Amino acid sequence: MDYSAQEMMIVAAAREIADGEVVFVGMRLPLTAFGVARATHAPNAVGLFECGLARYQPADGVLHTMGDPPNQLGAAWATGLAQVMGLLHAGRVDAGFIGGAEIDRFGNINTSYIGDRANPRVKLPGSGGAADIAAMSKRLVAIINHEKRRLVERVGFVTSPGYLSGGRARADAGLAGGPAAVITDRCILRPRGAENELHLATIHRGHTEAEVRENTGWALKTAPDLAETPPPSEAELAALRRLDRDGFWR
Amino acid sequence: MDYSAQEMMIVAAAREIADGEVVFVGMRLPLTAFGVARATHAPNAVGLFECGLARYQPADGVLHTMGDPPNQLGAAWATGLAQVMGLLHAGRVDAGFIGGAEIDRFGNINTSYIGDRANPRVKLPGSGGAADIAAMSKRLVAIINHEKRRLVERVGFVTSPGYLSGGRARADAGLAGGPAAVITDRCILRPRGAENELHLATIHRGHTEAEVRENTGWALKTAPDLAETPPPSEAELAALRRLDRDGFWR
Amino acid sequence: MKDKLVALADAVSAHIRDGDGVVLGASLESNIPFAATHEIIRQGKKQLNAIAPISDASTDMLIGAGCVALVTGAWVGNVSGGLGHNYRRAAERGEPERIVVRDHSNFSLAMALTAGAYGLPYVPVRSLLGSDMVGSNPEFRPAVDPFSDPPRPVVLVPPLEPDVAVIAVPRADRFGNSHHWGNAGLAQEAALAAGRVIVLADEIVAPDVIASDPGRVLFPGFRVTAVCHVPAGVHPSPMVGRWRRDTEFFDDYHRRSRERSGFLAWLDEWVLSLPDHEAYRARLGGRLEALRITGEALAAPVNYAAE
Amino acid sequence: MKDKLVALADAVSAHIRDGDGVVLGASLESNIPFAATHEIIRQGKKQLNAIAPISDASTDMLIGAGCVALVTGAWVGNVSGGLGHNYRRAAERGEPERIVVRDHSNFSLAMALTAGAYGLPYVPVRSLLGSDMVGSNPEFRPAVDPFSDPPRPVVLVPPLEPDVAVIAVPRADRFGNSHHWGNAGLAQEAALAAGRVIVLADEIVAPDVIASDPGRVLFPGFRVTAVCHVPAGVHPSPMVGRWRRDTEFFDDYHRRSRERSGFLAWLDEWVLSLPDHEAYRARLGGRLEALRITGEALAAPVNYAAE
Repeated sequence: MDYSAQEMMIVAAAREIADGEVVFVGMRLPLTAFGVARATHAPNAVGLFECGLARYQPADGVLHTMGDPPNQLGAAWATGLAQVMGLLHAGRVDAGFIGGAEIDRFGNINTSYIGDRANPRVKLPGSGGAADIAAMSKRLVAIINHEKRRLVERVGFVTSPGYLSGGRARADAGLAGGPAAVITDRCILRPRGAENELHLATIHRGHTEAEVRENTGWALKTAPDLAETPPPSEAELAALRRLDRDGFWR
Repeated sequence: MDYSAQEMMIVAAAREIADGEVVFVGMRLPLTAFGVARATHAPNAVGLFECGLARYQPADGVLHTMGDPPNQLGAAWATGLAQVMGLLHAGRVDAGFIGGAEIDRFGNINTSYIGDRANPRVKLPGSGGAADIAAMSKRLVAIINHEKRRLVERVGFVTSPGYLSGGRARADAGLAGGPAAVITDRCILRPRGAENELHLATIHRGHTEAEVRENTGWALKTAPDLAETPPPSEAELAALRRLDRDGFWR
Repeated sequence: MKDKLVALADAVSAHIRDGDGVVLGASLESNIPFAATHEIIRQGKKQLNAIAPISDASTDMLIGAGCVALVTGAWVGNVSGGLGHNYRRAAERGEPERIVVRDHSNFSLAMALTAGAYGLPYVPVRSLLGSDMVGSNPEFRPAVDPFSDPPRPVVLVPPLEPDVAVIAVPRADRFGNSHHWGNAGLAQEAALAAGRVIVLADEIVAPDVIASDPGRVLFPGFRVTAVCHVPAGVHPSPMVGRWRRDTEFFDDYHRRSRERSGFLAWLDEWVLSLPDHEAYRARLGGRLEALRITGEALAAPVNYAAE
Repeated sequence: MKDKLVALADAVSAHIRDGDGVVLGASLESNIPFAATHEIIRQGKKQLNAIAPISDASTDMLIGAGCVALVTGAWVGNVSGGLGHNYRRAAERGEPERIVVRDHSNFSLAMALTAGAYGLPYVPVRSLLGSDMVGSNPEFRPAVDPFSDPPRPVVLVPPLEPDVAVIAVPRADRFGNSHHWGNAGLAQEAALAAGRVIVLADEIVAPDVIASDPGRVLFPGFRVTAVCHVPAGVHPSPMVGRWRRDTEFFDDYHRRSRERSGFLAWLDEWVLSLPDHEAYRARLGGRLEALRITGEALAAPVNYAAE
């Protein structure tokens, strides 16, 4: 079966959503993943949008932002940001997806400043809801393109906390949850052991451990049960392509 | 002109509402007063209801509670309690009306416990929104029947704060505002001087200073400019009776 | 989606447990789910924490029936009638049982439920300053606003997370999605803060009806545990567009509950001797029909079209 | 009631002052009042504090035009386009002016505006824990939850009370009463917290239309300072039931604003060379007409009758 790297990422992300779960789905890749999950193994999953929407079925029609009219039509709930993110803050959201410019070996994510904060080399857009989602979801799933400049030893600015300096640091900061998976275009990383350091967990077909390591900004450890990421099943790919009518992800 | 004691109270209460003000109007007597104020000198006053309503025109039809359907129909805003009382808490409400079982010489009001709190002689219904309104309105107007057991030296339980122990006690407790008037069926009391003690300010026609004093539970002081409460004008009474179609207040 | 439509008796039996903190209506005087109050009494639930800003006479009934150990509320009585006689008897002389009262104001209760809904560890409030409720409710904590200079006092209100919120709505689908209109009181906060939510729907409609207007959804269907179809389940309280208030019923309750014996006779007549709300409606007969709102005052149309 | 209908230029001139904290849309990506953004730029307002959870490219435009000294927000950029080039230039090299950024998350901004709306002295939040925003925004204050044992950390978020909130709505009457539907973002909190509220109405309707449905009123008319009738005032952002999103316009802005000179040309073409929004609509021409939502997906009827 032929599929793109992005299709692999979407299917991998979809598998992180269990049936009946309430999930912050954001836009684009995770939103499509939510649709795939609903159409395959998680028909009762619910999608949340920070702008103040909740949906059962993904919107019919292309979305450029979560506030686009197709996302409002037929929503399960149209309300305020505070109500939806309040559910998250109260610990009632199972999983959240976020992206980022940089992620480090403990899953901390930077979407704020590259370089000195007072005089940044790059001013990124900021948190949006990412910090809240990273802090308060029961499980965080990060989606990022696998480049050495993006997977770094230590982010210069923690916008969205992962395991902070590792070990119990996150719990000591007062937070439960934490990153459960980092899905890249080459592999999936997952935290392991008492240190909660991200390890190479599965590699997407067509990629190698050496290549992954080469494109990672720290000395990446490999999980003892390293495996291939199961490629998209026929059903998964069919569900995805029904959603991706224009072939955006192919 | 012939009018009842309650009609005098309603008209006196109406005069406490200035044009354009935003006022917690509660039910019954103050609600009718709001209607009179709107129909006479305060056509742009706005009425708030703790259940989550705001109105320009008073409801068309008899209300037994603020949540009755006539109060919802044509409202200016149907929302939650928090939104409406949030306006109050933010200092954006000009005046509020409340009643009570007991009020004392500093305008503190009890609607909670008569007698020992652990073993009360009378368990009253509690604050509802009264404590909030007393604490946070720019001006509080209390409405109470003038009986010695109701106008007491010191309430046994401060549900809704007036000037507390007098003087700067209210400011020291962190509160602005305070009682501006206590309207009874015999007279109007107002705070005076640095002590903020309630003084007899005006007496309704047909009542005497001696009688008022006799029915007050503390040594009531009289304002130097004591006057008669102006009786209801023809316009005020006409407005009231247009609202009071069934003659409930006559 | 999971079909959540069950009989009210089953919902109360399965989802309300002795000792639970229960919100029975949070809109103050309208939309009070009296049918659920009655069913709780019929099932003899015990030691409940009755949480409500006001809930008209519902809390008084529960107390008189011996279901309540704790009252967390701003006002308990009978709104058009006056004092709550059962509340008085319980608080003044422990009849039928001693109750503990946790005094709130409307706003402090609003913030407690907001804190529960949004997972805030507490909310600092000013409107309790100067009130003796700060002493009578041991959950409140006086503090100083750390941002203020000179220091200003505040009162910290901890979160309330009711075990169950019972919310009456004009219409719902079988999956828990519901519409609400008119004043909301604390219904949204209570439903979002609660562990379980029971919806009492005046009417069950197709999912399309609810989905046509997500802006009328006060709390999302996926937070709802059970949906019960109980027409006029709010009687004698009103529901805009559906039922006028039966003030005479409240007044009658007030008169008859003045003495304990009178209350017990009232309770037998209107609750214990009736198997369910259908029988209650039958007993009301033409009186209920007379309360039905038959007029039409439709909201201006709203278009959700995307194209 | 006071007639508050005025031209947008007059509302901006009278009610937005140099140095003000201004919310331009609070629904994140929909209902952003770009017409007001443009008018602020035309009038050369200076030193504004741009407050917004997201507001799509509006903040980036204001920064590029030199109107902004301070950004209080959770996200600044171009939602479908990517990074905000003007934001980057200002933050990275002070072009056209240095700006100060007060970092927020969406939830912390929600709580700051809620605190402003409800008069809370601060709100304790957990979702900032572990984030370096607690250091980068000096307004946040780490603290300990006094109810917790063992002690749990919290972050105290102080209130935001914007001087002005500009909120776009599908319809309003001339007196400031308005209807809103679709996701609300922080529009309610921002309007209730603000000192002045300017409503941009896509359509002006009779007061009866608004009064027919008080449940669609997000904030009451008596809190509104001015109402401006600006059809498509949200372009290029979408408004449910009215206007689709003009994503190509956002993309074009993104491309052309990559260099400062390109941005200035864009600004001249779409803002400075045009006297008002009517001229802007005329320049859009058929492109705007193509964005108009012509379908109908009406909300199920709702009855507010009382009898």
